[in-house]
Amino acid sequence: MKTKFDNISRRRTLGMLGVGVVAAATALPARFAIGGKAKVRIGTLLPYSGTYTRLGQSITNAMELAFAQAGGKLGGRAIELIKIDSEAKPPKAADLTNKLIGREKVDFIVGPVHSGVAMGMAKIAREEGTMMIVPNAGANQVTGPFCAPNIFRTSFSNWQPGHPMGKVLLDEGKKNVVLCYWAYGAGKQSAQGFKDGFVPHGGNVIKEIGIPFPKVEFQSALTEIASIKPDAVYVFFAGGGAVKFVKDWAAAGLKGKIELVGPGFLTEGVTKAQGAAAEGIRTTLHYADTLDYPANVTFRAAYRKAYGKGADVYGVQGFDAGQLIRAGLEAVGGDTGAKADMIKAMEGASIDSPRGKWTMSSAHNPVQNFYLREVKNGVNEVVKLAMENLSDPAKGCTM
Amino acid sequence: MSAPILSATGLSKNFGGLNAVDNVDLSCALDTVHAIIGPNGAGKTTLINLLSGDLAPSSGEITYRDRDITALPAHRVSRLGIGRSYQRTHIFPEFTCWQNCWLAAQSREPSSLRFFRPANAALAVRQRTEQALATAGLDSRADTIAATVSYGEQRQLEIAMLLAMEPDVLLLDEPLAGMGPEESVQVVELIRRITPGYAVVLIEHDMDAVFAVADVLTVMVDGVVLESGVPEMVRQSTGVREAYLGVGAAAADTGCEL
Amino acid sequence: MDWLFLLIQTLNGIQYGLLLFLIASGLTLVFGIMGIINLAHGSFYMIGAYLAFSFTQMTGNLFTAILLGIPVTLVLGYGVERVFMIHLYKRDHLHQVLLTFGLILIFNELQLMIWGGDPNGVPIPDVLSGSLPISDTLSYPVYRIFLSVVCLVLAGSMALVIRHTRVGMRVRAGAANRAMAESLGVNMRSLSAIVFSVGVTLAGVAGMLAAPVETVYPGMGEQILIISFVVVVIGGIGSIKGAFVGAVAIGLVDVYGQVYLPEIASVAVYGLMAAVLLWRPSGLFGRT
Amino acid sequence: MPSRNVLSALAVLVLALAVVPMIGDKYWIKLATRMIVLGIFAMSLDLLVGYTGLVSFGHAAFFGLSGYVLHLVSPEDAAANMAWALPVCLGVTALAALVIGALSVRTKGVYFIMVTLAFAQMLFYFFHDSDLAGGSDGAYIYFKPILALGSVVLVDLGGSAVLFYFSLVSLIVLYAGLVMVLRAPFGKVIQGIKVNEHRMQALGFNTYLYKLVSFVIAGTIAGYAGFLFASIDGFVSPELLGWQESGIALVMVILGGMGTLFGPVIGAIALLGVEELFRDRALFGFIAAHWQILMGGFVICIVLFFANGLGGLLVKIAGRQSEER
Repeated sequence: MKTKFDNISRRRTLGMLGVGVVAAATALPARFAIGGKAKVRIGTLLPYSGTYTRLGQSITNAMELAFAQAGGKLGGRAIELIKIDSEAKPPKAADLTNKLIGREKVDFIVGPVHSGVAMGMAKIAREEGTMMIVPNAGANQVTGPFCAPNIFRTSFSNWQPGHPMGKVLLDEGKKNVVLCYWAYGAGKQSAQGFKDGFVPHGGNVIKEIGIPFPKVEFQSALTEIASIKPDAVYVFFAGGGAVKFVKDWAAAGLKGKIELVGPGFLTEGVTKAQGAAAEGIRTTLHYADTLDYPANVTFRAAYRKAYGKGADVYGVQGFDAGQLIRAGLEAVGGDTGAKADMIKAMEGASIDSPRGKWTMSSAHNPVQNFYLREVKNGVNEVVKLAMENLSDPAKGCTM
Repeated sequence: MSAPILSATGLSKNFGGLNAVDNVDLSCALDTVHAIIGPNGAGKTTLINLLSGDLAPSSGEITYRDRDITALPAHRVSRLGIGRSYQRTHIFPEFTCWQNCWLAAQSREPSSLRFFRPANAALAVRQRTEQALATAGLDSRADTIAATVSYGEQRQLEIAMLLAMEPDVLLLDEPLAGMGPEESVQVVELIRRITPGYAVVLIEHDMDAVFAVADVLTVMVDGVVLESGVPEMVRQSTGVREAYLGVGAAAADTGCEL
Repeated sequence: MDWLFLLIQTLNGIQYGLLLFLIASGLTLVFGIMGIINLAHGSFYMIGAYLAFSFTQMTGNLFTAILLGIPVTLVLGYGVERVFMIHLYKRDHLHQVLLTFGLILIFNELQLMIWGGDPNGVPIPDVLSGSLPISDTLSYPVYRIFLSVVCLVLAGSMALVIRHTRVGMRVRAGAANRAMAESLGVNMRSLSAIVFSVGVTLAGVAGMLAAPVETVYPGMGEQILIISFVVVVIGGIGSIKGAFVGAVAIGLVDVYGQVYLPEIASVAVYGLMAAVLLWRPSGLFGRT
Repeated sequence: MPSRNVLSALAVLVLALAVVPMIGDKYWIKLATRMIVLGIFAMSLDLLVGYTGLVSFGHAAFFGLSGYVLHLVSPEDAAANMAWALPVCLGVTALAALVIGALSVRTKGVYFIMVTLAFAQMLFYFFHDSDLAGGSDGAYIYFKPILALGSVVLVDLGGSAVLFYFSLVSLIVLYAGLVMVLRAPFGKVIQGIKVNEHRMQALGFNTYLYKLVSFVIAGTIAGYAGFLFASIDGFVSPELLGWQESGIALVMVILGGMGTLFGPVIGAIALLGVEELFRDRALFGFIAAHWQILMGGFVICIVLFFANGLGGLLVKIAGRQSEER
């Protein structure tokens, strides 16, 4: 016995779902990218939430500064910036990259910070052929086995920053070293970079202490280091981990007894949080606040004026990403269609960067100077040029 | 009295210092109702839990059809043919009475690890369910949600589920608990009707019911069997009077019906 | 690798275990005693750390910062209980997991909007900033010893309150059988509010006390969330003593794993939990 | 068994989805595929949470594991043939589900939640720390799997539309299969276990065995979803096995409606749809930058006001589930 209720409920259900279908259809945007004089669409996939938020903000700020310095036009075309929060979550990387390329129809994608996200992005960028500029993620693979004509990097490969520190220590006769690092992608690659510059020239790595990422309980490692008493300790930690390790190092009384060195991320942008514990720590990086290049002076002044705080290495990398895009577009008069010429121009570009002039390696990774720096009252001051025009070995890149 | 189908010898269970069941011997044959009475805390329910496998005994042995089942878990004991009901109603409230009984009936299938044929297609299970509900007088309530039927009917459902399992031994743990007088009579009648063909171990406080159906009577106090035998003999025993009416009551011989 | 090294590492393990107990103390109350799965525990820990950071900047002293922070976390805890948790006492664990999962998203974003993304540090108070030399190269920070003492005091007082006071008895009764406790005249509505806000405050205070030895950065809550549950579960639901033993056990396993079996260090803690639960399915001291 | 009305409503939903590849571009196709694949994943979790009463907080372990196995078996220069690659992925996942299940199912209630979380975290750190498959950076599947008999390629998952329809058909087949299993004797037993496990033991069911079989079935289906997910973008990372992913799956189950099987599929579609909406600057302006607050609020509203989820709502609107004898 069919009650009235049944008929109504069915009609209402079907009606409800019908409306759903129509709504879904109309919501599909039908924006078309008009070639030529329309705006250049640049999409950023950077962390605007979570642990790496500040890096995402620094890169974006500096890149917009570069565009502003170009008068807001690249190759004669105005710029539209589409920002998407990567949340530094690799599983979402491919989906969000699809959104930038498929839905927002961007000409360039800039990002990310996290290496796992970079792998996801690069996979889609290689398939779609969209121009991809990596302003930070240092995974060797991006300009190694997975290098591609349309993928450029303006930061570093994880192998590079730690490599010069090997020579620095050997020059000072410090032969017995302990390595202590977060045992994940970036940490292992940085340790390998250091070893490649240290062991072949007579350095001896007594022990490697791998700490699971992102654990920040260092007491047991510090105790081990204290008992081994090496000449120096090379560490790889960044962000919150770097702050804690340096403070724990001082609290354990090792400061002044055993030399603590590492790539610049140990003290870059975190000296305020580390306080006195950071004083005197020497690191090697492709940038230092006190570099006296004219480009650096004007950049830092412009950045402070625009954003009211000091620039950092992540800002420099974002600024150079902006300059690289500018170089490419200006070479082809803004015609993003002429991809081959644009790529050739970007490959040949010599970037006048706050970190000093640098050029692109064949694998599209910066060939750049690395400086020895030391923290003096909260500032990473340049001590000397540690290594000139260091290029990443780009193992596995067949480009 | 045919040979006992289920027997326990020297059965004990202690929780820390407390000897809930202390060296109890008990047996039950087919077509007999072995009633167990005793004050609260005498260890009756613990004893049933030992027989059904819900609790593992501290010592002693349980044999069923001459097979040692002492260490078997509850679900193995149940599959062998020892079904039990619970003092506190223990059913599937969200399911209909039919579905409650269906699960009991389906438990007799060789294995329910079958994924393709619809469960309802099993005719044997359907018949067992219908028959159990009919015997328990619940067929009119088949499609109502178990939680919504009366308390008495839930107790009947518990017995229907027991029957649907087609066991040889019925362990009834106070089936009349919380029942009004008329409902008790109805359930006692049900127990009397269904006992032929089963070995029944009945735990009950309702003396009228016990003496109405029991073939063998055992009195337990503080985990120990005080007296066991034919109901008439047990009724006269002095020990039992003292246990129930307090020390010295036997002497006064107030002649009150036990 | 002499015995001194082993002794110091054991001390490190115990100290890390005590810190874990401090961090998980709020959860021991809310999840252990009240049986509410509160995934937002990490967020309250983070909020406590950021409060310590802001108030220390304002007042220049960690202890005044903590005194200012406690009322804020009490109000926050009470508010969250009254608005959200009140609906969950009769719901099953799944709804508790999801509602508090939603709270994590909200608190993480609010933190970013209020404090921004930079990693911050909280200076160790001068009076406790020294360190005791143990060997020629290694010395032990006084603040970590102070933290360990605070943890021991906290553990003792929690056990005392829960075990031997009327309030404690009511809380345990409420957790064991909420309906029965209510029928016996225990006002579970206000008691739950009090216990939850105390639990939130404990998490906040843990954040404030740990801030000087940790880094205050976005998403720090998630780092300690899972390990806090591991502490409570290994110890056994409803047991303060269990959580204490669980925390110290994890501290030792973590340190020894790190030193002697580095490859499986990260897996060791979870292996311990799985092993404990399979050996005693309701934790070391949990009520079965 | 869902009533005719609910089935017709679902049919309309499937039609609505099937239209997407015809009108949407590659982005919408991939988003719709992700919805369907996560729908299969959430549906497999509902078999545990909604029908067996096992609240697993580590179900993503099987989802991610299958993706990683696909990476390990996929050659770098050619597409793996699903004819053998899929059975291998599902076999390894089923074995993992058997081992983890055999241990976890011994515990109950909150402890089961925590044990499953522990095992998932162990698998997460295994792939995160070891160099077996790219460690924390994740790894590629260079060529997406194909289904080929001999040299004849029947299905190439490389094509986004092909993968979409393959996933949609898989969803329908798996849904029908699960409905059948839930009507079969096995389905009756696990639903009984959810309501009153102790009573089921008294009735003679070895509840441990049935819970374990249910755990393995759910884990294997989650592995199938993981296989498809890895084929969408050809990229797997340890975070696929993380506890956040398991948490998202639980949100989908509750959002969609626990114990309805189709509910979690609606939950997956709704959750991804809502996230897409909240992130869209056109609709939410500056708040879009803080979309996580909206998402948090959304999840809380679902728990507080829609306790039996959208699926439950659909059942209420479209008429009660027919109580068959």
